[in-house]
Amino acid sequence: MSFSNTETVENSKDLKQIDLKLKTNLSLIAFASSLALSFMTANPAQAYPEYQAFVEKNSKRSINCAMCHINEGGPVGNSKGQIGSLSEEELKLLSKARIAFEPGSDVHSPILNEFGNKIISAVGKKKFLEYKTSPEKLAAALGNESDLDTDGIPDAQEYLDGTDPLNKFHGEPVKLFWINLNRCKTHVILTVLAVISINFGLLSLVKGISSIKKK
Amino acid sequence: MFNWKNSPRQHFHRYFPAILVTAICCFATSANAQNTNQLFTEKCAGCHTVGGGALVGPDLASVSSWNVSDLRSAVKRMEQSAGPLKDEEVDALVDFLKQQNNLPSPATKNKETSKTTQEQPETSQILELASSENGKKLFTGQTALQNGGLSCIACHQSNGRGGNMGPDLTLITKKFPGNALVSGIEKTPYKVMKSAYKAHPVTHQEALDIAAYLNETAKIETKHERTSPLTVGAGIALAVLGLIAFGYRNRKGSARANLKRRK
Amino acid sequence: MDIRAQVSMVFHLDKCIGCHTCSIACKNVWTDRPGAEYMWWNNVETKPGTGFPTLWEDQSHYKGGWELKGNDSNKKLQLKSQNKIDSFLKLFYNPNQPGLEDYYEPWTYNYANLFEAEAGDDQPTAIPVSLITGEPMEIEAGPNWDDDLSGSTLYAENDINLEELSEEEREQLFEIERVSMMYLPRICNHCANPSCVASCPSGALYKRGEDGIVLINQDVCRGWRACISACPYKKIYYNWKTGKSEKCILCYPKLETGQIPNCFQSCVGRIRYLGVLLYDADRAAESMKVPDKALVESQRTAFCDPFDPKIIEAAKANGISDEFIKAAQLSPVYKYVMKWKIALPLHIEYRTMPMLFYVPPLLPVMGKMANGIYTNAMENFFTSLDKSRLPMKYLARLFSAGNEDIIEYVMKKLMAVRYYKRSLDMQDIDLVMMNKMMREGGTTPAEAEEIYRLTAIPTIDQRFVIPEIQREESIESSCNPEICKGSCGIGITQPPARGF
Amino acid sequence: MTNTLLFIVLPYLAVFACVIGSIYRTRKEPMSYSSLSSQFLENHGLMWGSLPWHLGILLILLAHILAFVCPGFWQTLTSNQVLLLSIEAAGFGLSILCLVGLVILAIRRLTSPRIQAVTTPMDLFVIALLLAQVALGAAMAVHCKWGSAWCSGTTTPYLWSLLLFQPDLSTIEDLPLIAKSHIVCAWLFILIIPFSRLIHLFAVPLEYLFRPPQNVVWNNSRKLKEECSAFVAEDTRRHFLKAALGIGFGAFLLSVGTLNKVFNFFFGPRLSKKEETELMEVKLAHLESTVDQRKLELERQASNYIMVAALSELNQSSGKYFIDYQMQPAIAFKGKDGLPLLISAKCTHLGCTVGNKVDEQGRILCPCHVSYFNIETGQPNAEAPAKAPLGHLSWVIMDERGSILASRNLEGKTACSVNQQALANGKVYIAKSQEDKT
Amino acid sequence: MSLNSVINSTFQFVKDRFPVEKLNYHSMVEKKEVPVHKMSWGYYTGGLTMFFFMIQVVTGLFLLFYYQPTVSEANVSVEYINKYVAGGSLIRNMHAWSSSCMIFCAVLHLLTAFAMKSFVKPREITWIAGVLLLFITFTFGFTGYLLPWNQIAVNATKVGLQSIEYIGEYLPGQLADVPRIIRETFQGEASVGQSTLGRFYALHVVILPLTLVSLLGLHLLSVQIHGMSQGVDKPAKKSEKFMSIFIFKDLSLWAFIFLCLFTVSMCIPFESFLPYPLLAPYNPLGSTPAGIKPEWYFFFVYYPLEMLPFWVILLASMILVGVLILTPWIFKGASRKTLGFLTILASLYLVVMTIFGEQIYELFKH
Repeated sequence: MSFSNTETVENSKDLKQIDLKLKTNLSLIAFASSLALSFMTANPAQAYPEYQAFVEKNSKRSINCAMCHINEGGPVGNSKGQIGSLSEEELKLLSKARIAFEPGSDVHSPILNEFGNKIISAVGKKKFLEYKTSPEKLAAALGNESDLDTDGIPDAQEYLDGTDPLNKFHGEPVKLFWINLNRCKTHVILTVLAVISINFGLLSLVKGISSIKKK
Repeated sequence: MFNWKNSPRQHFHRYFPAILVTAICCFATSANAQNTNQLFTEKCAGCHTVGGGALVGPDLASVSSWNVSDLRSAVKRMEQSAGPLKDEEVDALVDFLKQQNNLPSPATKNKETSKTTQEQPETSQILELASSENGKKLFTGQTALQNGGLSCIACHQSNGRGGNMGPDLTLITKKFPGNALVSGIEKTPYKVMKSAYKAHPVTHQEALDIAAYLNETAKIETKHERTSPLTVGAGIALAVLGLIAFGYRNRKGSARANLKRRK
Repeated sequence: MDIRAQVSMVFHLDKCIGCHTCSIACKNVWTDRPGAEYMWWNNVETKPGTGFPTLWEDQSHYKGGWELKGNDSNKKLQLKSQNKIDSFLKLFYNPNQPGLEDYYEPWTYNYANLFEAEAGDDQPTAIPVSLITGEPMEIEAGPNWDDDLSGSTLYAENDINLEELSEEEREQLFEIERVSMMYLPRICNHCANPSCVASCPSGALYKRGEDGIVLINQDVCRGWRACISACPYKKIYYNWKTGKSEKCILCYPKLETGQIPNCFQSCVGRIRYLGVLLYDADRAAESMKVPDKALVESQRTAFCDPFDPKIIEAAKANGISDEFIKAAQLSPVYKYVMKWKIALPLHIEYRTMPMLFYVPPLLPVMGKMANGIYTNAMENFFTSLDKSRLPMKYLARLFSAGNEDIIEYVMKKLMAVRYYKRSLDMQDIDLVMMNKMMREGGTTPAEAEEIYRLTAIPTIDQRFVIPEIQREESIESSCNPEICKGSCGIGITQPPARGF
Repeated sequence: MTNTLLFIVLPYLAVFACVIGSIYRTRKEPMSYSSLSSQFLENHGLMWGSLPWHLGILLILLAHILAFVCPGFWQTLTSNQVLLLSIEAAGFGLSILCLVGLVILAIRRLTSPRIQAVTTPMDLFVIALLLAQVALGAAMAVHCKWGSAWCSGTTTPYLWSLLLFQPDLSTIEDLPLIAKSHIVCAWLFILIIPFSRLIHLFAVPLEYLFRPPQNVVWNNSRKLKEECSAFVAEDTRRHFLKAALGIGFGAFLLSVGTLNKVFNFFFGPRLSKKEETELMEVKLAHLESTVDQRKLELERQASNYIMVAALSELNQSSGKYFIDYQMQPAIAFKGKDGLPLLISAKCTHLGCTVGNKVDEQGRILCPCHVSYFNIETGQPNAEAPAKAPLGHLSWVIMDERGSILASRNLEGKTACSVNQQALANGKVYIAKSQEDKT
Repeated sequence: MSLNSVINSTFQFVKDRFPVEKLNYHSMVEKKEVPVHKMSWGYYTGGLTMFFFMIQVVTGLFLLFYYQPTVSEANVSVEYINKYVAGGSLIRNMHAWSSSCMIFCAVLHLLTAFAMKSFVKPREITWIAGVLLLFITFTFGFTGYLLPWNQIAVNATKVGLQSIEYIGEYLPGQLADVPRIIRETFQGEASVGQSTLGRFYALHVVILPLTLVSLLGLHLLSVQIHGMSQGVDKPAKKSEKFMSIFIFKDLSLWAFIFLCLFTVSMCIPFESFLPYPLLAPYNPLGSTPAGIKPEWYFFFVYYPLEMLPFWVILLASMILVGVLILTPWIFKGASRKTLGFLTILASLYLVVMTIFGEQIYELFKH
């Protein structure tokens, strides 16, 4: 496997111009994708780094494959959650998931996590492949109803924000703040009242003490 | 024909119009029916009887005239009260309810038979597992319920003692035999009880014990309390009034009225 | 030693003519309001008589004043009407509270009828209508219903002070055409140990520290009515319209500006004297813990000599101003009570240490002579005391808790003064006799002259020695007037009408 | 809807109105802040009315409050049969007493013209409401008897739910009409407190028990000296009272919200079967990975050769991580010569683990501070924070039988005994003896 | 200079700093007064730091109930606290947020104390104890960071420990090995693993708190003995009693801060600022994930470290530490104006590096 000189030159130019780290990632991703393409014929497993690239660019947060896959290293490999480690039965599930071209089918791919499965079953494999070129459409297709981690931010939004759609404690801080504030308003109000009341008490105490002192 | 007064949830009657049919003979007919009956007592008998009159829910004797799909959906709809039902279970219950149609039955006779055939095996079963002595203590509140629920006697009478917000439970086993009673006590699906025991559920053993106790009370002759608290209360009121009269016997009348004309 | 100043009073009963001018002067200014129609902060009673409210002196009935409890070593004063615990039960119903029927139902007349009545055979009349219900009513009693009815079998004979008189004495007293009587003007005594203050559950009643006036804070008063039964003189009245109690305020708004209280100023007979007394507050309650007959003497031990430098020092240390001390030195009250000892408190046996003193009347005493005329029987000047129309026992019940010696002392002194002045004017008593009489009367010519001057020909400045109080200024300097607005007798922060 | 209005909206409205209204009335209209006694106008009937009524209602209210404030204690009380019967009897007796008193009071108010002079429509409404309320209470004692027992399962939780701002009607919505009306009347009663003579409820003169008998107010220089400070002390006391109130209320609010949580925190969660299983699985996975780690360590302690990978698995573009004898990460590539290329993955800068993807220039990246290391030489790029090169590791290739086919030592000297073809089936190892030398 | 005079002068030094006649409740608490002037808010920063420390102690004790310091259990136990324990996530968030706040307040306290010249005689001991406390606080942050045992924790710790070893390169001869030995002592084994976790745990939970509390005792004691420093050039016209006016004002501020902390902890899980790959459990076989950087309070040293040669930073920090410790003597004669100017410079640097550090770094790289 070799790379043409032109590509290398271009890449190095880019590297200097754009954000270094991001670019590194991009180059890695580009590399990985070409790698994946090369595997296409031999191995039907696919990874879709376009999405990762999109999310990282959109959200300015770095993410890895674990957003949709079980293994943070992507689908390929022999570790847990990678294709290499699948049992006979799981492979069947995998193939079933792969042919889920239309939305609405029940997908239980053993290499995808809940969110990945959710995407495939909600969008369908066909659309998913189409969106590869414009990953932002995926968010629209996912809709606003689903919220797997119940943190109040819909999965689609979390996808755009580059936050973990499966972790209740991960999300855009500002959004989480308002959502949680709304959720815990009883407690917050109680505490606000308590603090107001305690402060009132303390200030009265100060006044009381200072009036003693005056005497 | 049907005691409307006792059925609080009128809207159920849209699904279950009343016809009295016997439930009992199925018992004898097949082993499968026996299982279904078991299922019925576990899942439904807390609120429903077949031909035994209306409890919290209406008498289900009438439903056999329904078509199967309606019945299925009706049974399915009860999941929210009875917990999830498997399809087989729904089928079995539908079959069970459908079968009632075949058997002719005047209501009175039906009740007779229910006492003799249905009650016996289950009653003995309860007695094996439970102690009516404990049941009595639980009922009267001498021992507190494990999860802190109210003791039965707060609202129910048995043997002439107890509150009267709920129905008298002295003869409850006649209406509510065996497991139905146990499940009724355990699940408490009745109107005031439902919410009161939501946070303080009755354990299975407690339900068994109480059922055993109620089973016994049905046999003992009812004793009535000699003095009602109301009489005592009225007495207390009178006594206090008397006390007031005594305490203030020397109170001031009008001074001018007391002016005496000296002679 | 806790020296306090008290604006106190002396009423010289010999001079009272029972004209009720004082009552009217008070009424017009203070109690001419809905709810207060029946109140008479100042009233004048005829003695013997039952008074207002009827039989107010009967404490077995009304339970006013203090009771002496406990053994010799640990004597305690306790309210007769309540103790701390049963006072709570009495919030709901007070068995000793006088009702409207013990006073009288206030009324007016339907005067409009005189003008608006249709023409008819009869003269139109103004029928009495109740001031409470507005309905026509029968008048059964009034504020001075027994006025001048001293011989009456209903009123005079029920006078509680006649209890100890023998049947003979009673008959003698009420002998037809020879009845004798006296007038007893009464206002709040502004006691030094007031039972009303002690009884108030809400703490609305208070005694002003600087001048001793007892007042009710209308904003704090919750209308529990404990004070009404606790006051043995029944000088606290319940306003049925506002649900609060009210009482004589000694016209403090006038006093504070150096003016004379209404009833004092309007007194026709000039019987009233007002001045400052210094007393030791620590002794106030203590001095009331002696047997009945020793009470008058005991009370005097609580009063202080305003000329004693030690007392002056202590008084100043206690915040009493120079003006007050000066007023105390000039005080006519001090002279009557302490110097001459001829003014006595009314019903001291209630142990509230009243600060209003009466000079007992000599006239009804003198009135009894064998043939109904005065003589100058020189041999035994004071025989008339034994044969007095108004028995000494009766006066002792009123003014010295039954101690006739005290009354006798006062009477002798008063008579001595009288004979002394007579001897000067008429020259019909020889000097030896006169001196002997002065000795027996416990006085000296100088003192007699002094007594005579203050009694008969005092100037207004001698009768009323009012210190500069300047209360507003002192309030302003010590407390926000806005806050202290409600802390006066009837000075209420709201109109006396009840919503809700 | 009706239920919500009557049992949620009305209570909050009532309590709010009661608190705000009462405070307003006490502060702004202290003059009217009593019950306006009518004993002066009518003395006789009052005794038979007022005394039984007040005695009865005070004790009954006390019992109600006890039942609501200490439900646990109350339940223990009522679970004793004798006590329960006594409570019931006493309760009924007292309600009769109240009724007698109220009826007499009502008659008195309706018949005496003098009292009518001080009667407002509100007074009549209060009497009517109280009559209804007491009558309902007495009726409950008859028709839903042993209310003192069943209240702890029905009305008490309802009241507590209101108190905690989580209104829960479920416990009372099925109660008989009598009981529900009794509750509604109670809320009405609270609602009208500040608007009627009932305000005198708050005027209980408890301070009478503690104050000295005489009450003297100073306003001369003594006041300035001493009692002025008493006024300040009063002011101070008010401040302290406010402080105590504020802090107490704050603490109460805090504890309402947190005590339960704190308790539950220490009590620990009660997991469902499913949650427990999930948790166990995660724990097991972590344990397994720890076990793997330990196994690796053990292997490095015990064996002389550690397998890295089959030679065929290695490639030039993406390295395979392994752990060397120092328990440090390393990466295995296939060199351009087709032989393995083992390089340390521990960045020489600050020890991050270097990435395993080879870029176009044959370099691998340390993500921490962006150092590119050439895999052939191990040298970092010029601008990199890392200055030292990554070390190469020695290796051997063995076949299945354990005979060494090829090896490279640390100096980079390669020894190869067989041809490339034969090597392809071999497996790459690192050797202990070689490592030890470093 | 004889030994005797050295002993004597030392004794005199201590005696001046801890005068026996002031060591009583009356002069330490009752008499103490706090000046009121425009810089008075500075007096509250120390109390606030202590408040956050108290929160740390309480929430830390709470967390101890569930946390297990083993490599296989640490991450799961933290997740268990977060997910299953009632209020667990709140407690953990509070612990995390208040740790940041504590460091912020401690630095603020240092700056205000510096600007107000609160370190001159006799307050040298107070100052030095305070500086030590600040270091301990940073150490707290560093040790606590490892305990959840996730990617960022372990990798950050690795980097941090490695930096210690790096110092060795600048030391001559035998000394060059010392930093490595120090690192290995902390690390306990070849790479960051179970032993490291155990050591850090012990440090974080027992050793550091005890040290901090004892130093804090010294700090507070000397603060109470000498009272609040004047703070401004002109002696303040007004002052208020420390007991209880100031204390209660402080308490009331605490209550307000508690409200903010509570609300923020309730609503924002502190992890949400990090990219989530960093929160995954530590994988010993994987590479260091991208986007890794230390906690914000180390930015002021981290970004310069990225940009400048290591020795510069090393030298600078050594100088800084030296200056901080010797401040009472170095700035003895400096006017408050100068100090204020220096403080503004320092805070400007801190703020800029913390907020814009990353951008500066990017600019610098190109």
